[in-house]
Amino acid sequence: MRYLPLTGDDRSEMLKKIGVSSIDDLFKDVPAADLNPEIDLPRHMSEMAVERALSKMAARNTAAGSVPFFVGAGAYKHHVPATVDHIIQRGEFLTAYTPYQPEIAQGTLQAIFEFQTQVAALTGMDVANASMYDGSTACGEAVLMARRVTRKKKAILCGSLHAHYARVVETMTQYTEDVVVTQQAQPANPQAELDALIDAIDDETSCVVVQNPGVFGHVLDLTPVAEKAHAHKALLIVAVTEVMSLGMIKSPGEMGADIVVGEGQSIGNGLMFGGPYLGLFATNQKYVRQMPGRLCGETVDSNGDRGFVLTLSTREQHIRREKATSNICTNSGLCALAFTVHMSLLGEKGLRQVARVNHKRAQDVKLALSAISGVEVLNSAYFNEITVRLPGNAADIVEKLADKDILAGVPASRLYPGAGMDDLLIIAATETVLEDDIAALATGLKEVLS
Amino acid sequence: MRYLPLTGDDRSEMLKKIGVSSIDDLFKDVPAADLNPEIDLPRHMSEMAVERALSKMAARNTAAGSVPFFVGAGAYKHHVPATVDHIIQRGEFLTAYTPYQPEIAQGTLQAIFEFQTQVAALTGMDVANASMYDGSTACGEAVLMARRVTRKKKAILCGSLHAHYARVVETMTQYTEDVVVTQQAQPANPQAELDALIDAIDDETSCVVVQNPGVFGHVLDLTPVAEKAHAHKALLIVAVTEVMSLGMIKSPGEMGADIVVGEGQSIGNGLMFGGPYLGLFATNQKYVRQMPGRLCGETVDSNGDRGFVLTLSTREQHIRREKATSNICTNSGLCALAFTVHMSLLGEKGLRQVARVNHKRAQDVKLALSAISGVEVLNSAYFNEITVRLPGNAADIVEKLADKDILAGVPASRLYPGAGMDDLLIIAATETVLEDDIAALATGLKEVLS
Amino acid sequence: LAEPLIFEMDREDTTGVDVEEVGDFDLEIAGLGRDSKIGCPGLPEPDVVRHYTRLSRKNYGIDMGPFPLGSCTMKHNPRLNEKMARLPGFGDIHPLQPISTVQGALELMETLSHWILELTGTPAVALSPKAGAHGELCGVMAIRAALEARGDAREVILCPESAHGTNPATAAFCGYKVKSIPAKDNGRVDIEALKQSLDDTVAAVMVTNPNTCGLFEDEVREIADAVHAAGAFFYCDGANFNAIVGKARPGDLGVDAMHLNLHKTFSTPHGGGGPGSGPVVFSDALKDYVPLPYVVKTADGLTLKEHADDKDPSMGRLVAFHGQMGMYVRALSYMMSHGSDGLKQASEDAVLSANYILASLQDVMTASYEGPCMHEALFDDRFLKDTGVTTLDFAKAMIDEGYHPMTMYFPLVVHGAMLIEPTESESKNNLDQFIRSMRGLVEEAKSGNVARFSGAPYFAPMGRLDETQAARKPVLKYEAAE
Amino acid sequence: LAEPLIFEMDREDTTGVDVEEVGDFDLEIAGLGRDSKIGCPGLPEPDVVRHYTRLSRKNYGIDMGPFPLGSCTMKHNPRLNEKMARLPGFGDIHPLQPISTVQGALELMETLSHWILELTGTPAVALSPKAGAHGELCGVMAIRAALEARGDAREVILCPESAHGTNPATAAFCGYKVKSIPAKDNGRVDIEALKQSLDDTVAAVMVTNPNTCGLFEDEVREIADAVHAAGAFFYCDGANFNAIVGKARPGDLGVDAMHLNLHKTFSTPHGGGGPGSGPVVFSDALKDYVPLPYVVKTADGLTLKEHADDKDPSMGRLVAFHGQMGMYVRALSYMMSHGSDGLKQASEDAVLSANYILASLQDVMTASYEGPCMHEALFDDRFLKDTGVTTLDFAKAMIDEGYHPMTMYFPLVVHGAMLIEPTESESKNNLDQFIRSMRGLVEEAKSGNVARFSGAPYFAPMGRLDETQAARKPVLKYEAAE
Repeated sequence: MRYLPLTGDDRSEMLKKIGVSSIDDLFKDVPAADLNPEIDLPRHMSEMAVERALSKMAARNTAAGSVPFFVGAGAYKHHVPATVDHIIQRGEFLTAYTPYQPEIAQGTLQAIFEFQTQVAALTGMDVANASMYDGSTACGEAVLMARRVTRKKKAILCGSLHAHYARVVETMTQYTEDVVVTQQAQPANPQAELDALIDAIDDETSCVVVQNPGVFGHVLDLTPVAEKAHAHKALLIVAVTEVMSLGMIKSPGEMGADIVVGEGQSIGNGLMFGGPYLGLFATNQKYVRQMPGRLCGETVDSNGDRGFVLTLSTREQHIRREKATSNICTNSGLCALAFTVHMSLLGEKGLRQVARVNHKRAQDVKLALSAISGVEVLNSAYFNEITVRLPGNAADIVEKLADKDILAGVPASRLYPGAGMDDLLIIAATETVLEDDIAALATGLKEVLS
Repeated sequence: MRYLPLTGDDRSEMLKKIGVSSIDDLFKDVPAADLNPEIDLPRHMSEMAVERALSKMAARNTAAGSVPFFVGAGAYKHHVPATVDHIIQRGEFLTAYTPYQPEIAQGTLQAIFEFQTQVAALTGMDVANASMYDGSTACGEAVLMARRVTRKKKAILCGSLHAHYARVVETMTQYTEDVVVTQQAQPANPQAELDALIDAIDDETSCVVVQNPGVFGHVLDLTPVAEKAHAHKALLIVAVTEVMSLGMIKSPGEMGADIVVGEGQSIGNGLMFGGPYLGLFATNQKYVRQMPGRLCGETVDSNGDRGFVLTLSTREQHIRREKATSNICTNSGLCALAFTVHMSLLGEKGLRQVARVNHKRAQDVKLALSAISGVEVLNSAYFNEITVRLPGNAADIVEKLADKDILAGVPASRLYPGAGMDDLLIIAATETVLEDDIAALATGLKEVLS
Repeated sequence: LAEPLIFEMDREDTTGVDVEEVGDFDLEIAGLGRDSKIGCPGLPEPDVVRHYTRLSRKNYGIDMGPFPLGSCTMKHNPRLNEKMARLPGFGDIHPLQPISTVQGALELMETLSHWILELTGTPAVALSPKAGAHGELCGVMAIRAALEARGDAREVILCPESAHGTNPATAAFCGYKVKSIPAKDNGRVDIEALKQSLDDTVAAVMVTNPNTCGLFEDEVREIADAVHAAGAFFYCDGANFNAIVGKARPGDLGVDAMHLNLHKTFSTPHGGGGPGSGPVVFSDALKDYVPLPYVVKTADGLTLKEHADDKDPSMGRLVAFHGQMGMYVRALSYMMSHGSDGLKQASEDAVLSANYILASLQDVMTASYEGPCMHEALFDDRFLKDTGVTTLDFAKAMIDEGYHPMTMYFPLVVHGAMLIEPTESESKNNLDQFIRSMRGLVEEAKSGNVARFSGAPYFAPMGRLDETQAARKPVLKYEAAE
Repeated sequence: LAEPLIFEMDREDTTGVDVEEVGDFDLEIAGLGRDSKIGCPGLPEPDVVRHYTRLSRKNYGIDMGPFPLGSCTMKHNPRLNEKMARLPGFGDIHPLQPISTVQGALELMETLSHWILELTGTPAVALSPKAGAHGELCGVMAIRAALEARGDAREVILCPESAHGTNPATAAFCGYKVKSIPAKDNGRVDIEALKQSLDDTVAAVMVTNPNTCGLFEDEVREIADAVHAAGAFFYCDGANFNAIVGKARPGDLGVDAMHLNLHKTFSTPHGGGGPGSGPVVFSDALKDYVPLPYVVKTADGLTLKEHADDKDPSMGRLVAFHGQMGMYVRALSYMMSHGSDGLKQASEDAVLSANYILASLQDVMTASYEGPCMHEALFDDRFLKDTGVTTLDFAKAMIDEGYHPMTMYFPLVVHGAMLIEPTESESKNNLDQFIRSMRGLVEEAKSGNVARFSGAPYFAPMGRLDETQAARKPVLKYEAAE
């Protein structure tokens, strides 16, 4: 029992001091029939044995770094500098609590303040919060916030919003007053999809949610959406699932967004089979008191020195209870720290450079696949992800390529089953993709198709 | 150039302040013809590219943890708790210098003081130093120290001293006044070997060096050696290459050793292809001023509080120069810290338990191999390592088993080429060996022999 | 020493990464390039390492000393768990990889589920909620889905006054009104009052057990029976499940849904505010409504059910992917390390330690309720009456003694609450030292040494921070001086 | 706060590890069981983590701030290198595994050798020495072996007075007498005096270049020529090679042997006193005497030559295995990261920064020699004359300014030496702050504020420690009070 410091003698002495004769005297409030149930689980194991058992499970998975890898659609394999993991593993960060005692939590608090500033800058917005669970729940919170701000109920989701995000928004609003309208995706015609969205905006609309780049990889100018939305006193919510794109593509803020939500995993955080990830949430100054989530602000201490504290907590559940802006409590603190450390290494210069490499790799993939007969690339404007139409069932083809140790992307049908997209494959290419990987993908695909 | 903080502008400003016009003005003392040579090496690489290149090399090696593994003979695969690596990677330990400024190095110093105490306790000696490079060089230093203490020159090395240790002692003494006599190894007759050693001790002898357990795995009572040595005013130096054995076998101190040297790798440190490792060096109080290496001692600070400093440095080269007890400067600080943290987790109780598992695994191996026809086990008393005589060339057999992904041990001929030991195999079994591994070894060996 | 913000260390156009050269090429981004300045500094690696190392040293974590924060359960975080979560086979796999390439990941989720079900005595678990509050949301949504399925959504959820703030917030999220249940003098739910509130408008009762006063609801089975008799569901906030793991199973006690906080119960690190992970267990009555996705066994191995079909009553998808895999690995690593015997022992030690503190301090501090308590000991500020020292002051003075303060002003049911949770991770020596420190502080407070408290902390990286100023005119990001 | 020793936290019979059960069985150890108490406490994991975390916080490391320790070269330690050294393919391989199973390890050693040879301009390198002083030993042994091979062992090694202590200690180790070479007023070797000492009793001249005064020996080629003309060898202490990597190659300058300190030059961490790694490069005249083992290319791949055969003049084996593999990986990772361009830039930046400090402080502190200097700036204590402040005091006061002190009282050739080496890892902002702090201290010293110095440090984890008491009656381990 390597984690338990009390010895048998300690326990006896302590029971004596308490004045009871056995440990179960302390559990006397538990119904006697229910106390000390039979638990059919293994007994304690040595560290070595645990390591061995878990390593065996891990070995049954194909690590992204071990194969040519093109899977994206909302989570991206990027190179994270070793420094990042070193910093977040420092016990002072790793084993700290939510910084409710600011005098001994300035490390966490200042890092959050830096995070908020970075996220605001990246998204082109005034203010950002200290993080949410992930991009999808942040998106749901944004829809709820839009209702609080506009006092209207109809939320319109664009067709190219990541299917999982749309489903999460639907789930989160199923027992609220919101009415969510999800538009049809048009992978081959992004402009038509956007036009349909603009047409749908009316005076009842609380918000429109648009993803950029869209789930099929298209990059679009959202300024017209913002204009129409604002004309109808609706908010434009922009979702960014690939935050690395903000190093190349005009920011949502510059396109007129009122709320920006995003998945921050790409910066500082690994793939981790989908979590923990990092929800980004930014908005304009005037809406700050309607924001969900934790906020850190600047103040001074008793000596007049600058310091940081959690603030505006009257929005939050632990003060406001059922009237809170959200029920969120724990967020993604350590993931946000990883983001901040990685972002502090990258800076604007590094981010722009990495973004360029991403875009170049995607161009290389586009070029390589366009040359294969029967394969059609649907994207003209994109960042690091494209969608191709294959002459066959994309899911089957992906499976066959996986047998060749090539992870080729996400079949659109995995996100949109039964939507007539069985021949579409979403392919991401980040800076971790090598020329050899692209060649392997092209060759493998040719083989599978022939 | 991610590690270089100066920018082009910084450099210009600094040159200006210095009052020179170009960087090469600062290198004017370098002969002009030799300045700025053509260097035919690659230019700088991204972190990702370096990681990829090195990982590729690493993948060409067979990691011990990935196969049934029985290789020992001076370096042992043990399970090191994750806590150990976490602690030694803290920047405050990792990036500190030798603790010459004790006011800001108490972390390192107190850990060394704990290390010295642990090593003294484990070896059964009065005092230990702050570590040497490794077991073999510590052994060489012990021989030199014995000459300083006894003012005699003849050092006798027992036949079962690890061949590499014997070679290192010979190298280290080739230009000193020492005369080193290395005895013949008798793998099948350890007692005869020990008797020969005892016989060899005479009045000219400065020291005898005995390894326990010996390189072939035999555990011996060294008390008679100590008695004979002391009768002739010679010192008994005991080398321990498997420090885990001290959790089960009577300590060298208890057997009468005057100096104990050891390889501390087994506790806290990984295999790492042979280094960095950790030389242990312990002796009796009366010889402390003849010890090589760094020592940490207790003292008080200006407030009277207990603290620790490096001490008795008048033995050392940076003070004493050519009259120093050794030329050693840098030692194995971080490896010693790893040892101390692991030892603090183990404690006497854990150490004894792990030692028992080691011994049990070795017994299991002995049993499994004894059952194979033609295989003879040479050991009756041993700790976690045995030597077997095979019906064939051990090196060839090891190679064939390696092809089956079984690393079966060290052929004695690799240590003692041309010594008529071609059929001997040294096999170690630690707590990391599973029943399945032993079965695989036995089955594999049977197949190879048939 | 003050540490500047990275923005104040900014030098134009530097970066702490090296990036592959790709040369010149035409962008295919429809002219939507980001031309304006972003405004994020990039610092060379040495500066970044130092900056965050120095910042970290202004934090207090479990690794530095006792962290007796009641209801938050700051226990030891084994490094083994961190190492396991970083195995490439867990850390470097994508949520949308082909299912055939992630069989080990599904096996891990399945194994974790098995442990959770066995420890809670329930038939189903949803792993995907991202944190405790998210788990509550999942639980209450399942309740509402089940009620709607029988055409009976109801309107009200009952909560004790001592509930965590997330409980009413969650209820509101699901469209329910919240009504309070009063407590008895002994700090437990007043079951008679509860029964009177239970009618056919009540969807569920949410009770934390052990409750936020650190007490076990001894009438839990009666509560469950009454709730069920009224056609409502019994939601248990599992924030304090760590006190009874291996000792009692919520499923046996009549609970319909309960979330677990893997960080509180199974030692995944708090990380300065997350990430958490909040799996929810369900009774038979609710198990059909679990969210997507979930692991399903097939003849070919394990697979993920990711989409609802027509007859699937699932509440839908709660998060983009499959939840907090990184936390699953850590929690399972912890569970396997402890085993059934160790988990039970941990609960016992946590409860023992809390009672030891209660017994050792109740003569000088005012215990709010009679013991035995569970894993945390609740005091209120009656012992500070007329000293001029508040609970806040007392907490800040603990910082000067080398401790993180206990939880203060929560639960709201007692005045100036001080909720102390030692956890099972403290040695008796640590507990004794803590007790001595607390007794010393009490003595100081009673002896009139107000300054020691009102000015505290004196020995922290910063003096007491002005939270009012922060809220009055919020400065939420760095703005360069004009 | 005082941190107890683990021995003072001892509880009988506890441990922080769990071990497989093996049941009862008979030991086969000839009755040589360890029956007596060993006396090492084992603490539960939470206690161990805290103890060493707290201890670490009493240390100062590069990660915390500038560490201008002259001659020690405390530069940034990239975490990438730590990560690479821990790849199982490097960290978890045994030195005596079959050669066929460690081809990648040999490739790494071969690649590292290639980089070293290219950077030093020499034809051979011995990787195995465990640290700089060990490398010196290797180098001088090769010299002696070469001399003996021609029947001419000689007796004397010449060293400048400013040499590191390891130089004379090493010479003595190889049976040589040490004679001093005087220095000129400009801090370099007096070549005329050297020539006069050079006769057929001289085995070698050991010179550090750049030397320990931080100056490049401008007459290095003349020294080499004179040494060679006398039939002796030119050993170069490469401790300061970091100043000239990519700028000049020792092989081109006539050096016969030189060790490298991988930690000083290629950023393997100092670790509070090691491990180091001290590869030695050799000229053609010495390369046959390299120690065993070394990597050899064969048709089947790489192999290790581990044993001498009759005609092999190798000096023999210096260490049990193949040297500091862990350090090789780190150093190569650093070299590849920098590349040829980055390594040269690093040298230039180190020299530039030292000269910037020299230029910025020489008006208030006394520079021992005229610049330009190389990678470190040497001052002496003349500027403290009549202030009552010593070099030691000054150094301790730097601690209160947030710095690790510079090297003091070394080299011995100037009085009260202060040797400042900023390295290439400091930003200009850091350098400017350092200069301001130093100027401030000088001003304080000159203004007569002696107490600020003589009592320093005031803001360190401990006050000034009494080294005399420690040496007078050495307490070298913990002994329980009787």
